[in-house]
Amino acid sequence: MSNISRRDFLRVSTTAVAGALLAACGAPATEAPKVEPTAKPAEEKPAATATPKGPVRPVDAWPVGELPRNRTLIYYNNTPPNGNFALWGADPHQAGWAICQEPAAFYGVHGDKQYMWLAESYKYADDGKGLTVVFRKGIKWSDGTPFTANDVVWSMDTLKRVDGLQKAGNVKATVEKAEAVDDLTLKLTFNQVDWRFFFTSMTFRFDLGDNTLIQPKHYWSTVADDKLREDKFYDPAKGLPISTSPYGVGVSNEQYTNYDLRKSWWAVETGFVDKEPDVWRIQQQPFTNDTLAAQLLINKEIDHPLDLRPFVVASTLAQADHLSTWTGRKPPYGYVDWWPISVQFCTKKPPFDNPKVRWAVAYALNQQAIVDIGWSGAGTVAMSPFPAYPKLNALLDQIKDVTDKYNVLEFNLEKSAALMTEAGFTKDGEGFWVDKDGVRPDADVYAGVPLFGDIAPVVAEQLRQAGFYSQHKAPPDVWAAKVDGRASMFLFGHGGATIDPFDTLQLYQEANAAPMGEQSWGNITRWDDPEFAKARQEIKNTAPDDPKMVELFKKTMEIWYAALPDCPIVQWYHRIPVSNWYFTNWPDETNPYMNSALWHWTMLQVVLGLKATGNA
Amino acid sequence: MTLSYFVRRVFFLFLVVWTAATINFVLPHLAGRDPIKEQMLIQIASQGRTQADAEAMIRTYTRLFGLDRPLWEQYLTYIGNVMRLDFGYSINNYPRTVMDIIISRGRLTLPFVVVSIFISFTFGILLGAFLGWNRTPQWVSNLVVPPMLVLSSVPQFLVALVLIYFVAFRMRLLPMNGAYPRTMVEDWGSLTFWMGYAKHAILPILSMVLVDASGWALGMRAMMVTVEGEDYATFAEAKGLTTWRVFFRYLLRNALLPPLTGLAIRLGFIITGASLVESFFAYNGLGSTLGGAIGNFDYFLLYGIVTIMVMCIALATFVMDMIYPLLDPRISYKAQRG
Amino acid sequence: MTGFLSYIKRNPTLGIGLAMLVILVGFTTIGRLFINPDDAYRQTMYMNQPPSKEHPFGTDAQGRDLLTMMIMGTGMTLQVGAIAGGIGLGIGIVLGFVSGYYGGLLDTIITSAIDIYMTIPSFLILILIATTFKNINLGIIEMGVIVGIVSWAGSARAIRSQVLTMRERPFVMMAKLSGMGSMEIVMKELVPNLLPFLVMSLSQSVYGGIMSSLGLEAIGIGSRREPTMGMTLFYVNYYSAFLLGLWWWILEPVAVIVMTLTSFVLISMGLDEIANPRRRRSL
Amino acid sequence: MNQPLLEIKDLKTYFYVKAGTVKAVDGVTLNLDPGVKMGLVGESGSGKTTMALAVMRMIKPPGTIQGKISLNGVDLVTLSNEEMRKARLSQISMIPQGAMNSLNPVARIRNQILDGLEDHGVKLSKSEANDRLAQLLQIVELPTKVADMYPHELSGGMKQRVTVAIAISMGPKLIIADEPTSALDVVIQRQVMETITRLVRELNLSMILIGHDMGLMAQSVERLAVMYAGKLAETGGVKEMFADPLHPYTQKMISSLPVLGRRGVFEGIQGIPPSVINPPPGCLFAARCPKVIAGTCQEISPALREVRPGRWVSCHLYN
Repeated sequence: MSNISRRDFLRVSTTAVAGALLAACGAPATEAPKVEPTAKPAEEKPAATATPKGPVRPVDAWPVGELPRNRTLIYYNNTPPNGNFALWGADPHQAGWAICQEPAAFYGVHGDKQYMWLAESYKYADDGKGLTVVFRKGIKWSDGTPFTANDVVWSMDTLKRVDGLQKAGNVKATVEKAEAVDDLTLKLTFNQVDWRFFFTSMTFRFDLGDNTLIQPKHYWSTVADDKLREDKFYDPAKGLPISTSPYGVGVSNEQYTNYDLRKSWWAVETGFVDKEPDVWRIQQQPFTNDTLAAQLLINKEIDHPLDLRPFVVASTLAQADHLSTWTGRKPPYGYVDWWPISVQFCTKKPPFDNPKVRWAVAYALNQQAIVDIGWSGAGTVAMSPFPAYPKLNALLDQIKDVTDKYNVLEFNLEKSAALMTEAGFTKDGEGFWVDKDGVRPDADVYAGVPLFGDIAPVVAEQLRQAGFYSQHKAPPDVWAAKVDGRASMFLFGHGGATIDPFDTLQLYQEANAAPMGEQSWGNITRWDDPEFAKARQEIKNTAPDDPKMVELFKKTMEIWYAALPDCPIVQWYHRIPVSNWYFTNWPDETNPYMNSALWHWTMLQVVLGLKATGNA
Repeated sequence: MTLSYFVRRVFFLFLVVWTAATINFVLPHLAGRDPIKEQMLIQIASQGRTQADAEAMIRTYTRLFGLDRPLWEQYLTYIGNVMRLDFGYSINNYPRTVMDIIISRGRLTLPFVVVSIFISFTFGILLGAFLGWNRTPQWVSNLVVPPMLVLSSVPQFLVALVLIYFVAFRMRLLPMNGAYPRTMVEDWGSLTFWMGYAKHAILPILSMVLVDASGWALGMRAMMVTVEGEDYATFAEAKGLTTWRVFFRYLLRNALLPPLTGLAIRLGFIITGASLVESFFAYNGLGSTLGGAIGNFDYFLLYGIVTIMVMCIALATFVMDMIYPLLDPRISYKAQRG
Repeated sequence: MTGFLSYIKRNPTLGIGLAMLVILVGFTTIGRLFINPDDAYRQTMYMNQPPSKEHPFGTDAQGRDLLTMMIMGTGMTLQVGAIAGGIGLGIGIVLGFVSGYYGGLLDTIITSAIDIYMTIPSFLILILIATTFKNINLGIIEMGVIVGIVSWAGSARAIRSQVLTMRERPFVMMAKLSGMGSMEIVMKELVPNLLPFLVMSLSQSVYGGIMSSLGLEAIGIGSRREPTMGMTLFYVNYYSAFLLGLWWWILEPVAVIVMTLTSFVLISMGLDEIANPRRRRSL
Repeated sequence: MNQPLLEIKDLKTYFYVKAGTVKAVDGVTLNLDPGVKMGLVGESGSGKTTMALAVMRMIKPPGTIQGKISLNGVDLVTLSNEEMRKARLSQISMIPQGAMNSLNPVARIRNQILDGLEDHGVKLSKSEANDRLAQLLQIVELPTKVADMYPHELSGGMKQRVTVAIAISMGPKLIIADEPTSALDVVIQRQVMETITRLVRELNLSMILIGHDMGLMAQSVERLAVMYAGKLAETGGVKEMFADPLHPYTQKMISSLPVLGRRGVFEGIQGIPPSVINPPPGCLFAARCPKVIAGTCQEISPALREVRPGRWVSCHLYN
């Protein structure tokens, strides 16, 4: 039941992107298109709809009737949308119907691949205060209406015009004006310098971001502004939801939602993709618990669950040969997500307003033991707030002197005790730290249900061993506890950074560091440092590949580490056993064309990569 | 049946619903929570908004959900809405309404819960009556009662786990999950659909019945012993009546009355119990929705489900009140039940 | 003592129930002398170990020693039950006596309240309370108090009906005629005569309290740290112990739960024979 | 008068419980001639009711019945369960003790009367059934409309009349009335008792009347049997017994009555009746007996013997 809230916690973590500015790096991104397994240059083929290659689809009508199991991909997600594909009111993030959305581009970090998709190319204005995107020819909405740059303009205008819509932040903050130069060319004018807009707002990567979902103007312009939020965007008879995606929604109810291959898809018609996907139907079923998911995987009844606990993955793999994970059949069974976990402090609340106390906590934590006990060793520790991705690792390698000096991985109870004594604490009869009034400071570790169920108890116990009167807490209102500042310490992930540290640093926005008594949701740690803010601002104005970047990064991180608003513990892993029985070529560490989570925005790329085995 | 009895019971029915609705309304205010704000916080954080932007969004939704008006006005509107079965929107599933969710999931749960109650009650009552009967050899009781004692205190979800593991996962006799085959579309007019639904309901029903029937049986057994000590039981035997007539008409018939009064109240326990069982069978019904609403803290959905359940129970109690005097002539429609 | 023993001989149900309770209490109190309570919390690298010499009950997925957890948790679960049962019965006694003895308008009000309260499932109210109130530190005591507060209706109703029948008995009439005050009659005449019944109600309330707390904890509403039986079950479920084949981790809390609940059922049944002479099997 | 209607020989009803053997009825021998009304008296716990249940063969495990109970020459102890069931109501019937609770609270009087008939093979059409009901109710002086009422709508006396109607509905030869009026108030007691005695006389039934109201006995029965601690102390004609009680227990009992022959309830004798769980050897009355023969009474259990025609007594005084 509470796996849903696990998703909620995941989705929270992208706080970064709001006002990203300046970067001298328009160029690397535009060079990026590479040869991908599924996409081919458009010019090689004539636009042919009549003669599809490969197996002939047994359907003339759409939505389709019953289909063979070996052409149906069954995956677990949260409760299916139940005929509710509302875009503007509800948050479609991780709702499982990302398959119905196509972005300007996709990005897969593990293979460092960018897939230009609806967009063919983009170019930032020389001063960074504008962006021109050119879309492909021949793109059609599922109802046959041609897709044009006007659809994008309408989508962005709507986000700016109507209050309270989902995913409006970036556009509202940055876009001054969106206009269609011609049917295929979008010209954006920014009110500030922003070299990252295409990546943060038009590229699907992970489940991150404030992406603008490009919507059919011809449908939505018939809906009044104040009715936008309530529109469920679902009616199979009318072909809703309309999208450019190869999959439409067949049946959607309480028990499952079928995404069926449509009769035609612009990418095959134009030859951009050489053949139709092997997957004819994607069925989304509700995820309820790990045990059931594992048993269904073993019995080949589903192909892809949500991520599972390490013990469960190991046991599941041992019971079935047709299953594999990102790392094959070996630990850690998964890939690093963008969401490294920290013990985060409420830095405006005593005693954690004192950096010495925060460092005392850091020395009291034994990260490796957390991985070993919580995950039976199937994972890795985190020594920084950044996910262990190549470009970020490279950057961290260059500031080794800083990370060595401030080694959060060091487990040293003496140092911890010394710092606590310096901060004016003494131990009471039971061996717990007390302040000068003899009061044990509140050191409860708040952690969400049930995502941190395996590591939070370990963290709390380690703190107790070091004399902090701590206990793992997972109340239903854990979120409010953090935001209100009731929680002194809480486990949470952070980031958003994938190719450039800025998105993570952006979390510690001084504007969002509300004082105690106010709710603080942007910057939950409430940490605020003028020096840091200045340094971050400089990073904002610097391109990621600028040689200056390393120096700036070093300066920023030195401040961050000294203050330690949160103490990194572990990298976050998605451990997803997948079934190779009906479909193979799942992305994994040897073939990392995309991260394999189907509940992410990048779901379409994974599905396009799958190959049917024909097994009965 | 006198009119005043009927009126009194109807009044009581409304009193119960009103109380439950008021508790629902008062609790969050007592706790000083702002459901919209809390829920929006979670959603807003993923959008990377500025504080001002987020506040604007909260304002929009607060207005949408009507939380910006004075308290008494909110309360009156709320009670009015409850009476019209309108619980507003589910925060998590916006723009789906709470009632829409309750109806579409409830219709999957209802047959399965009703059948569970019916089977556990019938089976438990008969078994309990049989065990409590003085003609049943003592060894039968000695053999059956201890396992029942155990079963009645085992958590239902463990029974569900065991059943799933052996019957569905290992032996593959019955489906593991879902409310009906995923190749079917919900169609209550079709026999094939009913068959599929029934097949999927067997294990969930079984895991509830095993635990629940044991409880009924233990209670009924004690009632039987009491009834057997009554003079009319002795006299019935002295009348030379056939064994079965004594058993059904004189003993069981009388021992049945107290459990029957508990049947309506039991409805509530069953649905809450169903919430875990449903989630173990990935049965997307009302029970697991209740669980989800707790986990997600979807206030309006949570309170909507609670109110609807209380209404169902109150309604069931009302029906029982109407029927009960027919079953027990000592209770007349005129007298207040004590 | 011998009288007690010979009574137990005639009422084996009560005897077995009490014996089971004594075993449980002994397990948790005497057991504490042999273990280090910290082992119930301390995580080690010895995870998912089947029973062995070092860990006679095995360990759980966090490497905690299950023997210690069981010893500590049994006490905690009993404690929750005792607190909840005590509070529930306390409220029940006050309302039941007031309503049954004084009657009149007060009785009508209390009876209606009981009826309404019984119709609203207490488990739902529990969920509402536990999820609504901010920052409740759901420790053992808080859990007991919350569960106790919502579970008075059953005992209030039962006590009321007992008091009603008692009120008509000749000795109460006599007491009234001899000029005893209401409070005096309640304390000197009614309570002693209802004592077996009250003890039985207590046993039932404790049973109900444990049952409700288990229900809440099994869905994760409770103290995450304390190894109560409900929380242990929560983790059993969370770590998919069943799938992993960690039978000891499942069997132990279930055994304790079954034993605890069964003991209270048996005690209630046994006490019922004293409180309700009609139920005694006639010779 | 050669063949007794009911012949009880050495009847033992023992309950084997954990604490030991409860000898509720221990070696009772008794004859009852057709048309004779016999009173069965004794303190509470002396085994009167148990004996009545034993005669009806309604003793449940762990109780056992040994000995011989023959009714019209048929040994009831050896009958099959089904035969015994049929014998109840049609051969022997019972007027139960608790008038208030002896009727099934959830069934109409009509059904409670007809159930007995139906289960003894009497098939009646609706109008026949109505006639039969009216007739039976009339005999016990109840209005016909009672048939369609529920027990809780009747007074105690009316309920007891219904049980009487049920008891005679199959025309039995023997009626066992177990303190039939004990739960009623005095005026009603008398009316009901009059009805019962009238019916027994009119229908020429035999009756065993259990009770401890000696005055009632004096008025209603011809013979009297006194039970003490599961054993028969003395039997004989009621007048003889009152005039010349033989057994010391009977003597004490009769002398303790306030006014002989008038309404008076025998409340027992000083001292405690002995426990019938694992009783000691010897006469069980010995401890309370004023005429105890030291050495003998405590050692040897006195046998029941006929000391003069129709007078049986079990006491060492009359050896």
